[in-house]
Amino acid sequence: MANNQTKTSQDHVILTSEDFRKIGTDEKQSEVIQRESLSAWRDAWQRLCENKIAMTALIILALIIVASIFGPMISDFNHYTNDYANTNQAPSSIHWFGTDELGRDMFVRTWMGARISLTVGLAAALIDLIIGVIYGGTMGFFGGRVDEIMNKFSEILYSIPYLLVTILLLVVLEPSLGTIILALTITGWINMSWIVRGEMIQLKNREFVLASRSMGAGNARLIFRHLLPNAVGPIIVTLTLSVPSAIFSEAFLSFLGLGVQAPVASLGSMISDALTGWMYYPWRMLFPAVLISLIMLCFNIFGDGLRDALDPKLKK
Amino acid sequence: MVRYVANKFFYMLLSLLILISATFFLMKAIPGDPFQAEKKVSAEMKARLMEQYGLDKPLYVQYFKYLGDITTGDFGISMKKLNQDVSKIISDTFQTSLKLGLVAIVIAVVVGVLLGMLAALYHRKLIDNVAMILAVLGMAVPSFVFASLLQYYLAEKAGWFNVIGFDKPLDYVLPVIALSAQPIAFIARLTRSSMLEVLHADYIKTAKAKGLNWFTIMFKHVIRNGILPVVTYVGPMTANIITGSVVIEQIFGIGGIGKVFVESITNRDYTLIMGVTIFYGVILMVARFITDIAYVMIDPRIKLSGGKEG
Amino acid sequence: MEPILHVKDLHVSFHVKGGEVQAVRGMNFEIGEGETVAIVGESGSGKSVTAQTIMRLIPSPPSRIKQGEIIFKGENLLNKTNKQMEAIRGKDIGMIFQDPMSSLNPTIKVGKQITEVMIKHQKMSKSEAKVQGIEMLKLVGIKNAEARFDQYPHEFSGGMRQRVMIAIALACRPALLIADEPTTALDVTIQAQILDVMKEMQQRLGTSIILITHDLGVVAGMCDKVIVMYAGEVVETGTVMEIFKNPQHPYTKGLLRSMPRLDQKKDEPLIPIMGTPPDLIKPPLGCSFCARCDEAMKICESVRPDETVFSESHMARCWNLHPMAREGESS
Amino acid sequence: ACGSNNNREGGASNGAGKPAKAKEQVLHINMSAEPPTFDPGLAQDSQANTALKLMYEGLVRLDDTGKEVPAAAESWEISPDGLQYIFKLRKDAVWSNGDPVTANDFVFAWQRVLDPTTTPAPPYAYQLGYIKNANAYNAKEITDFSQVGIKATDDHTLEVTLENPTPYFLGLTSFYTYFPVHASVKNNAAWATDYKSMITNGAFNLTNWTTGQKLEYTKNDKYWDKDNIKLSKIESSLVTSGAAELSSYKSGQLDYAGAPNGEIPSDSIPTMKKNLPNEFAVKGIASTYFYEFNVTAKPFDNVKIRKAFSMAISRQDLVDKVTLGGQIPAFGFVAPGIKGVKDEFRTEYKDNFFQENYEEAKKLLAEGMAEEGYTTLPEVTLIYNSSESHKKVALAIADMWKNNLGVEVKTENLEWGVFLENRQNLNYQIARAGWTADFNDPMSFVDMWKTGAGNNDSGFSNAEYDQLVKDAMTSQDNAVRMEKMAAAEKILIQDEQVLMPLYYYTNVSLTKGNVKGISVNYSGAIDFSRAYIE
Amino acid sequence: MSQPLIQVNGLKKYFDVGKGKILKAVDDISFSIREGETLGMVGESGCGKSTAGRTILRLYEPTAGSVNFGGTDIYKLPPNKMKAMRRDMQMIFQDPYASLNPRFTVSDIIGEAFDIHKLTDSRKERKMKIEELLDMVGLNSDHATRYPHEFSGGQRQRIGIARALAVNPKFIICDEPISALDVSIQAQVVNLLKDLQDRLGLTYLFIAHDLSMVKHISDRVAVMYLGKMVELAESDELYNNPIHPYTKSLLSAIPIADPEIEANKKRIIMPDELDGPIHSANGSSGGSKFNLSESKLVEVSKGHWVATPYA
Ligand SMILES: Nc1ncnc2c1ncn2[C@@H]1O[C@H](COP(=O)(O)OP(=O)(O)OP(=O)(O)O)[C@@H](O)[C@H]1O
Ligand SMILES: Nc1ncnc2c1ncn2[C@@H]1O[C@H](COP(=O)(O)OP(=O)(O)OP(=O)(O)O)[C@@H](O)[C@H]1O
Ligand SMILES: [Mg+2]
Ligand SMILES: [Mg+2]
Repeated sequence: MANNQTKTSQDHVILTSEDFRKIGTDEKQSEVIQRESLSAWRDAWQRLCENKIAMTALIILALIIVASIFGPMISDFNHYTNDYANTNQAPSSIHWFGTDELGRDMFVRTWMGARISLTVGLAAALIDLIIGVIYGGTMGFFGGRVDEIMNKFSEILYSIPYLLVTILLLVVLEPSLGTIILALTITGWINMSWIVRGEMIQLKNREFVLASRSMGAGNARLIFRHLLPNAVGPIIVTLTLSVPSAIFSEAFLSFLGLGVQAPVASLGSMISDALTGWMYYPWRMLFPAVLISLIMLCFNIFGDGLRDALDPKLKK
Repeated sequence: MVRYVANKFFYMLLSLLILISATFFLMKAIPGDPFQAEKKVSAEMKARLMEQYGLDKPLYVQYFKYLGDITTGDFGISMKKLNQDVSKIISDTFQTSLKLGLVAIVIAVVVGVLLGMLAALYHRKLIDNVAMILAVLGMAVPSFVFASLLQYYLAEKAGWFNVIGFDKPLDYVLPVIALSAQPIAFIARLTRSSMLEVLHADYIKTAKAKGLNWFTIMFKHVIRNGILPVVTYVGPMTANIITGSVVIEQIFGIGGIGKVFVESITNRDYTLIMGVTIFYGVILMVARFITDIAYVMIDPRIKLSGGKEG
Repeated sequence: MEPILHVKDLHVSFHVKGGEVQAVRGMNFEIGEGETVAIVGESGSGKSVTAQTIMRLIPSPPSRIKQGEIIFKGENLLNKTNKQMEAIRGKDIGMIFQDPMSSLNPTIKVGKQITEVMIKHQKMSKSEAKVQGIEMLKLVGIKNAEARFDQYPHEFSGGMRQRVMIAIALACRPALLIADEPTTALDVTIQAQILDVMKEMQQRLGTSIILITHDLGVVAGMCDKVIVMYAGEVVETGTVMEIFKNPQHPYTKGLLRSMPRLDQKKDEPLIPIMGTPPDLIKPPLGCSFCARCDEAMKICESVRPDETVFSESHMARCWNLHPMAREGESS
Repeated sequence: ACGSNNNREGGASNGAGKPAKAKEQVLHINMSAEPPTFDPGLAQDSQANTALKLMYEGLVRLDDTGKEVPAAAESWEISPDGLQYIFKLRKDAVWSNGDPVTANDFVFAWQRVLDPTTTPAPPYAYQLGYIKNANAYNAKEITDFSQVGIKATDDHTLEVTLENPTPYFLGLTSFYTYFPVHASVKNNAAWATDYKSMITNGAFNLTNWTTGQKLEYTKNDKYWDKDNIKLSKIESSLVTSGAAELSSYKSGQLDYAGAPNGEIPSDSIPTMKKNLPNEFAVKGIASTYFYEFNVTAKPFDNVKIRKAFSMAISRQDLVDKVTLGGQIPAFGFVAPGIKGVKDEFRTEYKDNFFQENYEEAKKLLAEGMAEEGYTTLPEVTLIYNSSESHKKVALAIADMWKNNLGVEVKTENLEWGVFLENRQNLNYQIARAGWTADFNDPMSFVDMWKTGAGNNDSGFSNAEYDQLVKDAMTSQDNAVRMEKMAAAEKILIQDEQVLMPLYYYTNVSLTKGNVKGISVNYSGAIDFSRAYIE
Repeated sequence: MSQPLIQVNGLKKYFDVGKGKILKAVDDISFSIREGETLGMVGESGCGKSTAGRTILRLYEPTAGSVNFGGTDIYKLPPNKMKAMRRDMQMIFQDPYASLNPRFTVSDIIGEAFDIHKLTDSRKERKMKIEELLDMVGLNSDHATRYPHEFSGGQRQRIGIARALAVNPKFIICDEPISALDVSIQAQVVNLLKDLQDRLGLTYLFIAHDLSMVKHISDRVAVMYLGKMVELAESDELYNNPIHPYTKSLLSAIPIADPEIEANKKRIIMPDELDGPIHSANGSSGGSKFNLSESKLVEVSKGHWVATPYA
């Protein structure tokens, strides 16, 4: 060992014996925590915040929601009073978005429409959520025969052309916002239930669930404390994406004349009202169409951003 | 395989039965009947019509009679389009819908997949951004708005296309664009994300380590694996496009099955409603079935019985 | 003897949120013809990054090769175009990855995955390649190779898949094989078989092998030379004998100590290395092992240790090997 | 995404510059849907009317002044008591398969309509009800067809005996239910579902039919009057959307757009009127748009409240600002265009049954409420069937009620079938309705409000009214008939206000400048057969 | 020697894998573990080690057999008694990443047992006990409010151990607690486990495929192959005198970190097992020449049991 040599390539400062003093373990931190303390939620939130596009979408959505609540209030007009002296007016300082064929103020109507569309979207998504989580959770958690039968049932239901059932249902039932939401959710929840089921199946055999079970935890505890909180990411993502699809479906039903009752209007029904005359009165289509597209856009972008933020694969 | 098909077939029949029953009773629950009009038909006349069409019988009798009839392939005759065979109306109009639908699907898949692949390849570059902005816009604009815009600007104003009609190849252009815009957007996004996933898979690294060139990797190794989610989406989408183009059909004056369906409900044309419903259901199920088969063909790990192994 | 591969002062970083991960920080090593060299080291120490950098497979972005040279058969791979690299990959350098389950394309028949590389590099016809491919499968010990040739990866067990990977990597008889933890995912018995196959193939084809692993047992059975990596640096290199019988760096020593020997008494406790490796976003100024080292000295915290050379093949980087450290000991 | 102002003009003028092509003599029209049937005996809607007018020819034809002119019958005699008609059929008329058109073909067709065993039952059998014993035969009260007043005395003589003298009977024979049908169809129930198996006797043959897509009529070279038929072909698209129809008219794809088979969206009417003054036409037709009250339901069982509602709106505003199609405010029920004694009924008997007066309306409402003992008016819902134009009207009227009467009325749109069901079952308070004359006589309007009449959906029942209608029906003196019917209308509107008339419909249409010869009759029915392109 | 704490008799666990096929993951194994003893269990991946462990703890319902723990057959216990019984038997899991709920803090994870069994009366006591446990496994109380992802693998595995210890169990099944860890970290955990055993008198079933580690920690070692137990002996006896061909091949395959030994080692190859284990429905191995399903353990020398026909 005598002939070993240390290459001193660097001509660094002269070494002193002090440099070679042993340091005890107490001078070093032995157990370093590797990451900053962040709960999974805060972590996801932070990542979401870093996603500028998604945040922009979220902010725009928030603005739209606020505007749809307060927009109609700041105007001197309401959404149902006709004004025959001022039909089909172009946007002006009085009517910011112009007026429609009955002289109603488009600004107020557009925001009211957004309110209805958003209500439909959010309510439908919420109902999807509730039914989907209960149904899918049951399927996934209990597995076996229960799963087989319930899953088959949902598959059968899913193979029924949704448009058809919706239209028939809307004709049978008294037309109202509630009916429309009901019609939209009649098959809408299936997708959610499948997502939840998939998550449940994946999670229920994860070792932390087994660990809790080995601790003596009951089903309720497993489901509500362990499984659902961990499945919440995909659930929320599905939720954010089912909002725009419900809004779209409602618009589509409006086009077929099965939308909400006049004089209330959703964005979809305003657009289909404007469809015959938009070449002459472009503003009547422009504002609702832009708004509905914006809502779609934002929900989709935000949903994607959320998915990225919640995706454990992207975690380092 | 035989077992699988048999099993699948059984469930298809079951689904159909449920579909038929649900539609039948739902339809009968709707107020009104096929013989009402603004100018009312006299009571005796109506009674006579009801009798002639068997509508005076108790509901369950009608129901079982209907079931019996369709098992012999008899969908009955339309109650509003007098004396016309339901199956003929469906087959006539479906041909139109199918032509339009197939073109739209092919376009949607080809354009969507290419767009998605481009975006994945040029991840986070300009092409990616442009493709995704297009895709997101495609998803955000309601198809009837898009269709009206196309119709006005390209047909009425520019005069490049016919406003309505569906005879010449050129007549396909606008409806196909309007119909495929959303699927293109969805497929592009799906393709992109699944391609990105595949591009990061270990076996792509292996392929690169073999010295394969970009093209081979993309078209031999990536596409096949990346296309699966697209296939999943294309199945139901096919059915929806073929059957659900009501809006586009209305706007472009195309005599497809969607238009017939909406009309049949308005007219309370019971036999036609049922016929179209069953037809829709079958189309949807067949599309699913084809999707399943496509799955197996694309991914050898998937067995027809369902799950993935290995 | 002219080394077949010479890696000189390689630095590779990743740009991630929050900074630059300096994954490889000044790698130096060379491999002679027919040699088997092991790269061992803790998880995250930069073994895979090094291997993939040699193949130029490291995704960029986020990675960046900051400096260094990779001389393969006298040419610097870092100066090659993508096209030129394509001609080298698979033909001159083969690679096997850690996870046999995910390294084969699940939708392509095994046979095709083997012949593909031969068709590409050796301009074989399909039928020629098939004959060759079946030959390769037999060579790596797959029975019933003709039938197996037309099966999909999922119909193979893990061990068999890894054999297929070896067949692919060796299909064009490359001069260099890089095996990145080829057996980590496998059982001991299957691991032993795979290693046997690799040894055998090496003897037949005279391939040089870089074997990446963190299992010192594997190294002992397979390799001629060992490179010990820690936190993106080479802390010790030497022949197998030198490393196992005469380890110099505290990390190498710790690693050997923490493994139970079969002849070890049951009551005799293992000696673990406490703590965790440093964060490579802000690598320590001095010795990267300092924080976990029992023999750390003041200087270790601030100045990067130099190489101490013990023999032509044996080198270690540790301040304790510095003459002055031994002086301090004696004083 | 949307056009600016110059787009509008651009779009409009674009269409104006493209006239129809004269050389080819092909007319392009649109029908919002294909006729549910091409069987004259089973037909019952306006699409069929247009199609069948091209394909068939009845005993007489209405010219563009509405006068009956010889068609399949070359002449006719009417007995002095007005009960017997003898039609002489022309000898050169043939079916499209070459067979001559004979009196038996008419007998066959009419018997087929009246035969209670015909399947499906012809819903318009009542249109033949003026003929002696026709209704009885149809209702199975008699089974011997020879007792019905229809007889072919020889191949070219048709004798028809009526139940009552019916001055408008001659005109009725131009209606499709009276068209002849070739006897060979007896054995083929589906004969009218395929253009290849249709045997017709009109100016045009249906030569192509793509379901839901296109209809094509080609000039019938065997038609006896073919020299007066100038068009070689009529092509009809089948587009439901009014916007698309207008758009394709403007782009030159259609030569005619709008009523009665299509629609010009009301939003575009002002622009069309301005930009295409020579092509745009508004024609009043014998059709009334009204809201009917359910006189059995609260609060409209009180006539004062009904009157108040009717008086509290501005019909002029409605047509000027909302419907925009040049409609005529209606204060009566019988529409203009209907013949009276010498002139139009509506000129002889003015529709001044009430006046709009908001103050008066409020007063009446208060009185009505007092009579009924209401402190607040029960909630009122107006139902209408889903449609863009009905919605606009409903919202406008509801708004007027709110402003002029202080009453909040809920509007509810119902899908067509549901709407009819509700209305016909008296399950409503106020409902939208419309009525178009079946024949050119006020009877077509007053008849429907008889007690228990099929189309009387209001629950209205008035003995005096019924008697007046009965008297008018049996009278031979046209002046007396008119008198009675006018008196009945007065009860209906002025005294009882069973319905509140809104306006008389107009047909709004666009016709390319060089397309001539399209005739529209009093009820808005259109006849393209004599059209031509200059 | 003391009484067996746990006695496993004829334990079977079959999985219904659909299409009428049954997978015999654990097929009739019997053994007992004395109090304070460590029984090692080795075998290749998929041979049923984890399944056996989980079934013993009744995390899976057994297909057949009994597990006697301290005199009671736990498979016969009603749910409420079973819950109480769970306090005596615990498990440490293979994967330190998957076995901790990512949404729970460390104190939630460890404290869950307290909540389920209502072991603590106050928040303060709960906090104190958690800190005690953390200290026991070499973590400190600062760590209690943190989330699992903030820890390194070794630290996580210690959290897992603390969780298992929370209920004061007598018996712990360690299901490959170290195989996911870095070599340099493995020793930390093994030492901790041994230390705890000494201090708390724990009994272990130690599952692993790393034979050198198993030998190091175990008193006796059981070898499993395709759901069966093929050999069971004192660890030294097993390593020095393996009888069953599978055991032999397994032992010869262990890479030893000594180039001299490795250079001279001869691998013993299992007859026809080259293609790896193929599970078929009847539980017999795909290519094996011996009929597993009928083999029985026979005691060849004192405490050394080997499966027929090799016994
Ligand atoms: N794509 C990447 N982006 C960011 N950092 C990366 C990336 N790939 C590797 N790294 C970092 O580079 C360092 C070295 O990683 P490498 O994969 O070479 O480790 P390794 O020695 O192969 O470990 P193992 O034994 O776990 O495979 C690690 O700190 C890792 O976090
Ligand atoms: N829930 C389950 N359903 C069906 N099969 C299962 C289930 N759990 C395990 N198996 C199967 O049982 C067999 C034994 O699995 P087990 O996990 O016990 O093996 P192991 O010895 O622990 O393997 P490893 O060393 O890989 O952890 C395997 O073939 C596995 O696929
Ligand atoms: Mg690695
Ligand atoms: Mg296991």
